[in-house]
Amino acid sequence: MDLDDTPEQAAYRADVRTWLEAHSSEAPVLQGPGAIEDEDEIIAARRVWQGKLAEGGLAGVVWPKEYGGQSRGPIEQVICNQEIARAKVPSILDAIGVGMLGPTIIAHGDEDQKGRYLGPMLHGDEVWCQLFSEPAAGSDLAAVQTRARLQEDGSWRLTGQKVWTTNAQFASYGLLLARTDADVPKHKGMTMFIVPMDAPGVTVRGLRQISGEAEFNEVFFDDLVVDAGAVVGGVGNGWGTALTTLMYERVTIGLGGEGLGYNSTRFAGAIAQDAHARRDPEIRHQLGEISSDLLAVKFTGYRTLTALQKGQIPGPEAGLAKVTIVNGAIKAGDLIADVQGPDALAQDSEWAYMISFLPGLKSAGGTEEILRNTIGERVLGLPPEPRLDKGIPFSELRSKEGAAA
Amino acid sequence: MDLDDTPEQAAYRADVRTWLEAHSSEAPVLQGPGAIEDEDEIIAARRVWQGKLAEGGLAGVVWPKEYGGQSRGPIEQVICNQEIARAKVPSILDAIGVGMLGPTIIAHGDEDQKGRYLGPMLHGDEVWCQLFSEPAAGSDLAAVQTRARLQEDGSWRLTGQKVWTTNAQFASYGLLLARTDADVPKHKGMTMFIVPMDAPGVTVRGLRQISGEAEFNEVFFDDLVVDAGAVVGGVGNGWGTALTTLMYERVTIGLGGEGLGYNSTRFAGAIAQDAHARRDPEIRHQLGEISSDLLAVKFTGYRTLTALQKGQIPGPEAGLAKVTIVNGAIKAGDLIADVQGPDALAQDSEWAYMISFLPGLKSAGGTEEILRNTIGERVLGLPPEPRLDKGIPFSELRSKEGAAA
Amino acid sequence: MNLALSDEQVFLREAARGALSRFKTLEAAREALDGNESALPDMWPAACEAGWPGLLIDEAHGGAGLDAFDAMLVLGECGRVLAGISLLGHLPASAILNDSSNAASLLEPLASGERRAAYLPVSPPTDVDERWSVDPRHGAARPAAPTASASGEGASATVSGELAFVPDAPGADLLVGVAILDGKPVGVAIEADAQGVSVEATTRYDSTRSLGHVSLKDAPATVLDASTDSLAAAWHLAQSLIAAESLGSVETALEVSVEYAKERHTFGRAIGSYQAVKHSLTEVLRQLENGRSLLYYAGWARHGSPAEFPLAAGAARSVAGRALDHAARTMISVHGGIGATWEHDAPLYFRRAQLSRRLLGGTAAATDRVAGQLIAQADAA
Amino acid sequence: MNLALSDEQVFLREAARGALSRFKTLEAAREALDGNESALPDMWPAACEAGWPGLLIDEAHGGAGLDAFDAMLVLGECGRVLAGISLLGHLPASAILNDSSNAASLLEPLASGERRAAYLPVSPPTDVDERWSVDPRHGAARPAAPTASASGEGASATVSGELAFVPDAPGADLLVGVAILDGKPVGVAIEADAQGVSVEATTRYDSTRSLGHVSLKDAPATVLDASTDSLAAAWHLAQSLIAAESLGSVETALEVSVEYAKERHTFGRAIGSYQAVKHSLTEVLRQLENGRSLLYYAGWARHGSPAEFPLAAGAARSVAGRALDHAARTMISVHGGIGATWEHDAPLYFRRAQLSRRLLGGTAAATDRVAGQLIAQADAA
Repeated sequence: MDLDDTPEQAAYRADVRTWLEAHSSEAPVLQGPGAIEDEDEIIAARRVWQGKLAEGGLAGVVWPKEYGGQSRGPIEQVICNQEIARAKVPSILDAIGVGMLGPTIIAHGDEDQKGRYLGPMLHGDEVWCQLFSEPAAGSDLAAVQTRARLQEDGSWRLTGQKVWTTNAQFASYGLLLARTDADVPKHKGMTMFIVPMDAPGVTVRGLRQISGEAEFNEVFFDDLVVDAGAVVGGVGNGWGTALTTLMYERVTIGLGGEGLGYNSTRFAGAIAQDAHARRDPEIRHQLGEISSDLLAVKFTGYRTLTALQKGQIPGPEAGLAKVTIVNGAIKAGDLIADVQGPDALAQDSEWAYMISFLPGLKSAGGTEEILRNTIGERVLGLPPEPRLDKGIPFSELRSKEGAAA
Repeated sequence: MDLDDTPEQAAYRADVRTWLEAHSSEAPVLQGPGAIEDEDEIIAARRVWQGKLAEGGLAGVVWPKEYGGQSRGPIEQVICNQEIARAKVPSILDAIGVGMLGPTIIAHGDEDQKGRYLGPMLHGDEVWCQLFSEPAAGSDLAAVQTRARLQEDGSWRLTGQKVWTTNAQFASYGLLLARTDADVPKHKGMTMFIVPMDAPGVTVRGLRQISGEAEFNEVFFDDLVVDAGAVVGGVGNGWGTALTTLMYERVTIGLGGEGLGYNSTRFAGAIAQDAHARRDPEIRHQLGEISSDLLAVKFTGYRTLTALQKGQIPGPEAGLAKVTIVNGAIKAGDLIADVQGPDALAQDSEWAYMISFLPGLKSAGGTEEILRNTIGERVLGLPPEPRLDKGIPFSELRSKEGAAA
Repeated sequence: MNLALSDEQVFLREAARGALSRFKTLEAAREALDGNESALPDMWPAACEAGWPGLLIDEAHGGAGLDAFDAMLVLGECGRVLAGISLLGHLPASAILNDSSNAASLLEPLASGERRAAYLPVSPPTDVDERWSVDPRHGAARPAAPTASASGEGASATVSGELAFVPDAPGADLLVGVAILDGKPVGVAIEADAQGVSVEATTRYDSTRSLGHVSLKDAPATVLDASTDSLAAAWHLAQSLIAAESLGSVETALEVSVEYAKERHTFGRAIGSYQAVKHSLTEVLRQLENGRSLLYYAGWARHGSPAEFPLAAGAARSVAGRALDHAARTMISVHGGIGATWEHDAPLYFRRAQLSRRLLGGTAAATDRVAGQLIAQADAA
Repeated sequence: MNLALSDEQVFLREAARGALSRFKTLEAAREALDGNESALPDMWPAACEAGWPGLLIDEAHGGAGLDAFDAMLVLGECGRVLAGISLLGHLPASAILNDSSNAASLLEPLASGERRAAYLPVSPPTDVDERWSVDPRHGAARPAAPTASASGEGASATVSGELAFVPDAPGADLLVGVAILDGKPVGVAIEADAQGVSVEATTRYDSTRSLGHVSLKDAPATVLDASTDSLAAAWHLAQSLIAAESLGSVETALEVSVEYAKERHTFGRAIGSYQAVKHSLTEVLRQLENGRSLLYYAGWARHGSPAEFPLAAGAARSVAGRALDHAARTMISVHGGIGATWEHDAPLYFRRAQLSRRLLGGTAAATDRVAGQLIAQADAA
């Protein structure tokens, strides 16, 4: 048991650091003096920078070499992330594509798809977005209603609405879960598609959150036509393909606790600034509890990494880390604002932004309740809730719900 | 809105106080110097004292006059309780009989039953116990398995087990909920019986709790025979009869928050004794939260009383008071023991006793979860859980569960 | 004993609900957050029409001569719809003046609403802090109350001090609070347009709440003869009022959440049928009911048992503040992702909760006072 | 980076589980609560056979030369079955001696278990309390550490002071802790049978936990040359060990509760299918996993990053203590009424939780230390 690099890892770290030292002057400046301010320019600059990282081998570290990656392990991925953070340069723009959607295409896509899409994705030339959640299918992802209908010429016609879509406003492609057969039970009638985001019939609208900023988008599909080659993983296999994406999402969360900036060092720093509060037993008690929990998540991340390195796949319990992080950060926000008073809620306060952002994050990607169900059932082996929707064709289900409402 | 007595109430209070001043010397001494120690002697003395209270009109205040009561309202009942507490004399021994079971017999019993049982109950000559809960029917009371079988001669033969029975060890009678028909859905096949506790076939066994004391009993029925006159409220109507008892239980809880001794004055007194803790912001924060909640329950009791006085029946939301009291007292116990240290956990500590008692109280009379379900559904109008046992004959249900387990 | 609303109180509450329903307060709150503060309606005329400014002023001075509980009913209705009406500042100020025998001339225009007052919140001593203190502009330590110097003739003095985040101070005509004169607390009334007075208007997170940083530099003041108990009671009254207002917001949050939980389906069931949602909403109800009971306590205690008023008001605020925090977060989470979006009402209640818990000493100081009062009671027993 | 058990560690844990399974610890705990304390098995011989007394003692002195994490694995197994074994007292004492260059003669009999030591817990200073302090016998204020006076020759001194609720003190041969000599903390080793030493055996609520009130009146002591850091680390080691022990108890509480939740039916469904039960058990798992991660942190930090050891051990204890409180109450409530009866195992875990949270400074002091360490880190940054 130790936290230090093996000689091989140390060598890899040195390589990454050397590359970053040589190239960090080429990275776009996003904060402080000389920072780019225009949103479009930021995106453009980050695309270019991702391309450079990819050329240097610092993007897609765990991707197979044949698709432009390094065929390395998750620890090297983390080492790479750590060094990028240490060098104070931006990380890759399309973390969702490279971290979750690319691996899904590698696992389920056909050779044409891999050849066409993976390279531009890795280099930031084409950014991707994940089109799974819908207004009526948030926690219950298998309830998607976006409809894909097979046309006589073998193409598909897509109509529906997606929500909580990050990066949709500048994405070139999206991975979209649609219902292709409403007459079978809901998990069985879905198919995964690759959709172009700039085609007619696709409308992206920013979805403003509590803070007022549009951290997510709604995406509307109105008779978008895609050809048969857009299907990933086979017609009717959408649920299985989606599960792969979700597994990679958990890996990302499991390793990314610290990345969100919700850590004990930052929160304790805010309390330490107040001479009165830092000696108040009540404040210290809360700070101590919150910090202990967040520190735990950091080391849970290392445990996850150890498991990944050994080829084990993280189970749904990795999601518990998200519960700890989000609830810990919520408590920290309340604590810090209690100490600082209403000024912590000022428009330009980092704490006001965090306090506004967290309630949405708590619900994003399935509510805490659904997560606890899943873990209770899959990890602890507890019996499932009675499911009223099991084995019932999707089309009947919708009308049943309507009647019950 | 006020908290003071009306002139009529003040006159009643004066009457009660006068009676108590005249008779308090006859009350048994249960605490301090000269206290009776033998458990049997305590019970005997309290029976006699209950008889005197009944003669003085201080027991069964809300019972109709024709059954020995005073035909007065709930506020007078509370005034009477307050004066008894003020006089530092014991209250009635059989609060369960007089408070819950007697009113059930008054509501559902026939004239023979009322004539035979109510008088001795009120005077403490015959103490009663409530025989509803079973090992496999705690939260789900309608799942009782104690079986009453009709004999050819019209008598009933009872077999089964009850638990969490207070006072069973010295009770003369019990009100027992039994299954008389297992071939109908579970709420429909039950009947309420009056059973003699000293008859052959009845075994009472103390059920030791966390503290080691037997605060409750298990009662076993082994071919106990009762005649047709033992049925209260009609065969097959047991569930409806039981609901009446539960309603009176809620009334008792709604008015009795302070009676359990879990109040802010007591807990604050314990903290006030520690010169260090009483100035510690963390301790004060917790004390303040707990106390605010417990104070609220006190005034919720007055609101309930106002409603009762106006002829309104308290709904299940009165049970929320129990949730507040039990959880508040649990937190208070933890807080006080944190302040006092391990000595608070010594064998003879009042706090150790409270800490041991509360987990059982939390589950007694249906878990908090069931209570929250009931309130969510009946008060807020939220939809019920899917019920897998609805409309299914009780006998089939049992085998289904066995198969699922 | 009678802990129920009188017919008059039911009428007062219904009338308030009716009067407030004429304003689109939630839409205006959202617009104001987007920078259009002129969207916020001026509700003071409606308050005047309803007679609310004079609620706590004796009939002899043109008021309604009602008591704290009636004021709480009105504040509860304001809280239901997040009405930005200036009663939280005006009413405690009017109470101090009404308790003063030398403020008669000030009362009548306040009772009619012709002039508006704002209360300068000064917290009375506790068992662990013997000072009268004010909310800090920055940080957690509480500064001492403003100080007064007698300026010669009669009841006049000059007052100096800083008060941060004073509710409803911007635009008020009269500022009424507490200052320390020769080491003793006295009530002071200060014309807002007098020399040495400045009010810096500000908002924080909740656009419906008008706040002001009040700076007093040798500001001329009338020294009121209200008793020290009356000055302390104004603080506790303000605690009761913000408690009542918070519980009104909880009511709406619960109602809206329950409706959604009945209609919204997931995994083939209404989400309200799931224990996690059901129990969370039941918890909101539990806290709401506890808070309501304590409003009765505070309403009764102010005159029925003044020694208990600090305890009752502190407990009401403690429970109500926590109830609103929980209810606002529950409102968001029951609604799933959509509850955290700009166009939804849930974030408005969340913003209200976030700011309220940090005003007027904060929920935390109220909770601490409950402990302090009970410890003092234990010492006396 | 590798945060996983080595093969040797897996073997150590399995061997411990096997060795402890030979005792009926839960039955004995219940009997002892009923007054029959002789029912408690003497598990020390089994510990000696397994080599646990020497876990943290160098091989040169007859020990196993292992590290804190290995000791935590053994303590975790003890916690699973509530084994009343005296390692919580013995191991931190052995660690101080092992860090001293003038205690060689004392180490060998401790390593073999021929003699047993008990750690006299003295808490090192924090950012808000510069004293070394001990757990109070009564009340919340922490008394200062014992004091030592040099008694002339070499490394000997006399020590005076009171230490309350010292784990495993009764029957120990050697007491090892910290005393203040000329204003500075020094390690001291005191023979338990020496003049001026008295140990009053006591239990509180949890019959499996042997406690003693240690009174020192000019007791002759050897002054150890262990560094101040080593003396502080013994306290943090004790925190880590009780954390590990607590998490072992959480494991059992969770396993037993999950089994019951699968089997027990109500309203026609296994109770584990209800969200209230399922989410409560998932919460136990969440806290358990967090605690486990922090054991790795503490285990690594003791020698891998000593400056972080106070933080890591405090955090582990804070999370583990809360986890056990929650798990023990959940174990009772998932079992319904039967979980609160004498014959059930749940109350035994509940008793363990109740006492553990108040020993060795309590969970609260560990939590406070986490805050203090982080504040100090922030100051240094």
